[in-house]
Amino acid sequence: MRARFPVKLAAAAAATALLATASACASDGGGGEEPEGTTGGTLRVFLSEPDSLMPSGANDSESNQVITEIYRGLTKNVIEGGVENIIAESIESEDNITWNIQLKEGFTFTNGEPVDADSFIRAWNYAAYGPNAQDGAGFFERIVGFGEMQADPPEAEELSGVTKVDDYSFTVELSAPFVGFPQTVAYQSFLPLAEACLADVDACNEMPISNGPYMLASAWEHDVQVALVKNPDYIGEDTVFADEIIMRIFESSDAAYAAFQGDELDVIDQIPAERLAEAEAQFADGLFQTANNSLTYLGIPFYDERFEDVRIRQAFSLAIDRQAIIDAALGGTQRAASGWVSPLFEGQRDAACTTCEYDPERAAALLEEAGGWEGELTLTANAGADHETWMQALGDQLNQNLGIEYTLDVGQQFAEYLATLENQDAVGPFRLGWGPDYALMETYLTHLYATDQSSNYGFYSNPQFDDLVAQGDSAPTEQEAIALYQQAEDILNEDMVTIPLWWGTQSVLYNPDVVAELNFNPIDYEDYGLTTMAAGG
Amino acid sequence: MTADVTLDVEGVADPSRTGPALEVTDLQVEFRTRAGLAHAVNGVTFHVDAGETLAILGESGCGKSVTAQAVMGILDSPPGFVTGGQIRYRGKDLLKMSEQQRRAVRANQIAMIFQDALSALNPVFTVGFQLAELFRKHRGMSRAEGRKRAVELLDLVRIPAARQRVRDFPHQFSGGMRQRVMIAMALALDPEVLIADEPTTALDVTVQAQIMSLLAELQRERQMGLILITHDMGVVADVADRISVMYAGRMVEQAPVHEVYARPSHPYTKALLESVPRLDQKGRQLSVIQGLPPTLTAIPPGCAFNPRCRYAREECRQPPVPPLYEVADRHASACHFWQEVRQDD
Amino acid sequence: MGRYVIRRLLQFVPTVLGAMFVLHYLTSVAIQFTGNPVRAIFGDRTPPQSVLENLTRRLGLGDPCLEQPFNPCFSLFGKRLDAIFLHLDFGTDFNERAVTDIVAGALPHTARLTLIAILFELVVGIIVGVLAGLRNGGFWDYLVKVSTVLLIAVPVLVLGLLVRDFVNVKFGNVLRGVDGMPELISRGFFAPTWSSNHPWASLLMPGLVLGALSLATVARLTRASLLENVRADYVRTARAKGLASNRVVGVHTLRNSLIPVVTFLGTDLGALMGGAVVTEGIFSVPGIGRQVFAAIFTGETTVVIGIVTMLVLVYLIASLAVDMLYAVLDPRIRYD
Amino acid sequence: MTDVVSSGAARTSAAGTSLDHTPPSGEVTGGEPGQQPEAGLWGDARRQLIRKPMFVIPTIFVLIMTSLAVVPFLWTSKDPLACTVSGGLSRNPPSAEHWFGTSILGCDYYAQAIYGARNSLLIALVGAIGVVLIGGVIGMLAGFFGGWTDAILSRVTDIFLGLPFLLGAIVFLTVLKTRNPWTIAAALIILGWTVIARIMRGSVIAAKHLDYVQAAKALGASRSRLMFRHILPNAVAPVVVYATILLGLFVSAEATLTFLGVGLQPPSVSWGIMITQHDGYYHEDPFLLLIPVGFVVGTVLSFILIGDALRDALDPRLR
Repeated sequence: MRARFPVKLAAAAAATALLATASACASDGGGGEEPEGTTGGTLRVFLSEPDSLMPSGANDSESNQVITEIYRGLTKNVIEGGVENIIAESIESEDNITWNIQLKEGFTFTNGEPVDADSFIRAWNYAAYGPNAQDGAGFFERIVGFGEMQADPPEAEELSGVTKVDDYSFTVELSAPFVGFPQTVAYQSFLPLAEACLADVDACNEMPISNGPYMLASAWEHDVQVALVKNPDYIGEDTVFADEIIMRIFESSDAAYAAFQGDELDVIDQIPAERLAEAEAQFADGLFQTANNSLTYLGIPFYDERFEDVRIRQAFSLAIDRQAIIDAALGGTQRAASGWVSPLFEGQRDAACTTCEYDPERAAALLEEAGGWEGELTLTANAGADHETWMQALGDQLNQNLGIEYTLDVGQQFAEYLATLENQDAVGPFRLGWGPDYALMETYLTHLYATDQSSNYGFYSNPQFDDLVAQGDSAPTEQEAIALYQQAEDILNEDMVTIPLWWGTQSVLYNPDVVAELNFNPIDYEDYGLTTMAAGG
Repeated sequence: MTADVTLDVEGVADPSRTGPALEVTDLQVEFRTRAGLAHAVNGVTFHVDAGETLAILGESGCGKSVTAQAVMGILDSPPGFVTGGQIRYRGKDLLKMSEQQRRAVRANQIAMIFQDALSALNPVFTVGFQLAELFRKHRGMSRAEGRKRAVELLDLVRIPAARQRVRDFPHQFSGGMRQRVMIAMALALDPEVLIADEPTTALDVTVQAQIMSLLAELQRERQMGLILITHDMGVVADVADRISVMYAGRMVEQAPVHEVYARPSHPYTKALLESVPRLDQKGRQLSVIQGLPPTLTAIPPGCAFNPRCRYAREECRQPPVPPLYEVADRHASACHFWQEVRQDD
Repeated sequence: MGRYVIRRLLQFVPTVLGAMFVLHYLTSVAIQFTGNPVRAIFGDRTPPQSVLENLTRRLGLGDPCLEQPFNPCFSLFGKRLDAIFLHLDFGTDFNERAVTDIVAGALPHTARLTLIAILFELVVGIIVGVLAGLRNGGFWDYLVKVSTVLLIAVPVLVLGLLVRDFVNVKFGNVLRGVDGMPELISRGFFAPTWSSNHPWASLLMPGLVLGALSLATVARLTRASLLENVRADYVRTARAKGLASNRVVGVHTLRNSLIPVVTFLGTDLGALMGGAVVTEGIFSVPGIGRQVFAAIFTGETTVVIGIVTMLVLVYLIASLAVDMLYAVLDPRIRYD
Repeated sequence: MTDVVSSGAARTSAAGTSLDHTPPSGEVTGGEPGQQPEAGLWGDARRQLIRKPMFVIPTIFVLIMTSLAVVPFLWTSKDPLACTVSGGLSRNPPSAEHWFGTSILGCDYYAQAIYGARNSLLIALVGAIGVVLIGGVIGMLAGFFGGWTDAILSRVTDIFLGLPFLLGAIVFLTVLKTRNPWTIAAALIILGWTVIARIMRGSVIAAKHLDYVQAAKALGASRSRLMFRHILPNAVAPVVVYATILLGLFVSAEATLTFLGVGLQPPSVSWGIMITQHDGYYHEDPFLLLIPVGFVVGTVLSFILIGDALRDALDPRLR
């Protein structure tokens, strides 16, 4: 299934305790603690069919899992949150508008081409150019000149905001200040591309000309597997462990789970919710659980006047027993949400939402204060992603606690569903999810709630919120920015802008005979290259 | 007839081919069906000698074909079961033999010709295959030898261009030719007794005569005992030596053929004869037999024919069933009032 | 015969075009009512308008008729026919992978799976059917009758899950724990899901599951037609010829009884290939079923039209082949 | 040369061999042939059927299932949709309170199974009726008129016969916005009518050549009279048999389509939804899967057995 909301979002530890035990930081090599486990060996992991192996050609988590291993960009997301420089020597800005990027020398593509300023500029121009219709084009919208490339016919073929200084440095000019630029460029759309790759994009998609620590052993076997081997020419300091990573492609996590049980996989990062309890019992010594960064929420159509009163929205939120739904219908795979930002992000606060605790009495009281609810309520979710069951449980609770009769509309496929939301045709609360693009809490705010933003499906608008986010974007330091973002989140709470339901958790099964330690970061999910191998495995 | 007569020489020379070849005594067959127990054959007794033709005459459903199948041992079982009597071939009771022994008798000693050659021949195999199969399975011949014998057999029954026609399928033959194939198949292993179950019923009148004369000729040459099962009085007159008339699973009259025509001694036989149009009695109205033959699950007590019989009296409606009275030399009738029947004309 | 085949082949033309149009129309109506399916590629993030439009056009869904409810989109259909028949261009999926490549990659798996299923249903189905037919009304007959009906009655998804989780995983794990067990068995025949290391062996179980439903039908057909033929006159003739009973059944009865079975197989071939969706899903076989299935939901019309049309063609060719085979099995039938 | 059997009903020689050793059980040939040939057939079939356990038991089962569908409130006083996940009511094992336990959403599973019968059977019934009507009419027209009508209708039949059933139904259902028993039945009808059309066409063509139909035609019977009085009654038996089996297959199809995400949707109640919502839990709580599967299997099994028994009873060759 392509292009669904990435359920397999990043994972790291929800609590610091988990973080400490469950992840090994391999990046800082020599100094400090040696990572447990050894290098070498073959790792067989679960994958769904990726959309594309062209970095800007896909934005699904499956593609990202492969691309993360075979490409390296300016920066890379790390376990602790935030990013570290890989090919970038430095990324600096005085004003958060003009960013100067200095590259390390010596990196090459698998065909021998150097990874230089041109390789980034050509990749970015290719990705941003409207007629190329790249899935990841939208990520360049902050860069000056993006708009001209989208006109029909296009007025420019290159991003005017990107300027080459010399072979190993270039500057980027943004259209508005943004403190999170270094985090943003860790995203796959910003990866460099070889000239030969753009000369034959189709071939490069099947057998990528990449620059990362791994490369494809043979061309992508669609629906079967992507086989990776170590790239002998990779000079980066980030150590990778397994000699070979076989990413076996399965149609469903259910089938993959069977394969794991039958020793055909060493790691499976998606366990069907229904099988989780069984898996926990059966594979206790090979189970890794952590929070991940997905947020599932119930959107509120602000254009529907029945929801005008904030007390109605709060009543709905209070009437939902999140934990009971998670336990019953979601196999305990989620964690009740109490805010709009994932717990793995710096600046997240556990009690950001003051009306997310289950409190049926208060819910009923608030509803009554607000004048009650009349008529039927329609709860909407997209089809084909198993949302029906928990939506039904949620409806049952609204019915029980608020006396509201509900119907479900769970028949629309995702495209149609999004069109419904974009056209303001939703007739009641709707399910949506969100996953972060880069390691800054802002990734949860602007797109979803700022006025006229593309993913603001509730059509919420509050100038105060917009202003606080903008202030944060231009703050001189990340810390100062986060303080402002937190104030923005408080506005969301006051307005009860959406009903946060739950944050994802990640359960990963691995074969302890093969794997010593798994490695996750909040954005790129399981980083299999950084997974250490059990001795003799 | 071709000169190549290896097939029949041994048969003719066989000195054992005298006396009764097949004797059936008190044969009883019943069908166990959902509708109840049907007594299809109730104590039938007859015999046939080598070189002799016995005609078994009766309406559809009187048990003639069942008798034939019982003799061959090819009754569909269930629902059909032989419940009593003996079937002796050359003195050996077939009913006491194992299935394997009986299989060896079939086609080798006793063969059968079926009424509808179209359905009796397997539609999906060539006639050559179906003929050769006999030689391959009973004589252990090779396919090529079998094929050669098949051609000879087709020649024997006077099918033109036999060499080509062995490769044809049954549906490619005309009705008469098909029946010739059927006869060839029955004669293949030179049996001593041949049972022909309504061999000409499905054929055109002109063809019927050809087939009957072919059959008669082959029978004479090979000194076979022929049991001709038919409902057709016309056929019988020409070829049969003796006649047995069957009604509701029993023999009601047995006699040499001329006797039957001259002095029928059972009302049923008499009625049958009267229903045949005769040139010498042109203009006379044909009589029909009133009523229907009895349902075999519910045969009337006493004489089974009594409901349709113009001679019937109280005695006929009571058990026991009338025995076969010896009415003349080699002539028997199962009617209490046979004398009356014989006199009445 | 030749003329008959040509006539039948000519009849394929309206049928294939008709099927293509039905698919074209259904998928067009789907887009007309549910909006541009390309939008879903971008997930929650709304893409720049130009990117969406360009991609939509490139994927062949830019025709304005796709925004007018119930418009049959004849011009688009014409373009599609033109591309397919004159340029052999079947279009691409949303990842711009050519449909021909998708089919080339997926069809061999489905073809193997179908072959295994057909062999299984033929061999076992006929044996079981004959057994039941000969023991008409007896214990075996009832056993076969009830078990085949049970196979039909149990939804394939339940059967598939049970076989996978209990036979392939649980029992397979036992085998995998045995020293010296050949990999072909432990990781081939009993592979938990399809494995590229054993592309044939690991299709065995999925093939059995897929064939189970039709196995039941084959067995029932064989039994019924054997019962019908066992009473046939020519079978009695065969017995009168003194043939052994296994020859009577095996040669004289069975050949005729297979005719309806062969007819069924023709229709079944298409059904198996198209019906493999569930089985392929459960055992993760990368066949065409799952390609079409995914494409239907994502609105990849070219994939749907391309692959389903191919399945229709397979069905038509199979039924023609069956009719020819029919003539071989039953010489009474002549086509001209 | 005359047939000695000159009185009574003439039996055709084609049937001779079988009639010869099968005692006639009740005369079926009397009266005016073609007027009501099936009255004897059906009457006979009924007498035969009520004595067969393989018919009687499944029929009773189907009747019970039908009563669940029609008057579910007689079977349970619980509301199948009164569910709550709070308070540990999810996935409770069977108990005195909840005979079949509770679903993952804490619904009474017994009530769900009872009320689920309605949607499952409704889909099967509407589907089967639709298939018989559409397939029957098209097959009848094609067979009766022949020529161009036949050529065109046969091509149309081919188109839909060639479309794989499951995939076709999925395509159709994704086009439809609403998913309810009627639309699902519609999908089954659109993909399912072809087989009935073929059966009907075949039977009509066969019946058209029967002697008594030819006779009726020669006597100047009108087209509609020929069709409805003479041909249809002869063609109806195989259709009835197949339709009965279809009823079963459609119950199963509902479950499969729902499983694939194009069938009914919660909060509707159906066996298919019960299976779909619980199929992953069968290792932990097998009853959650086995109960709805049991209902489906029992119903499908019953319809198929009834169909088999009907075929045996209605096919004179198998008597």
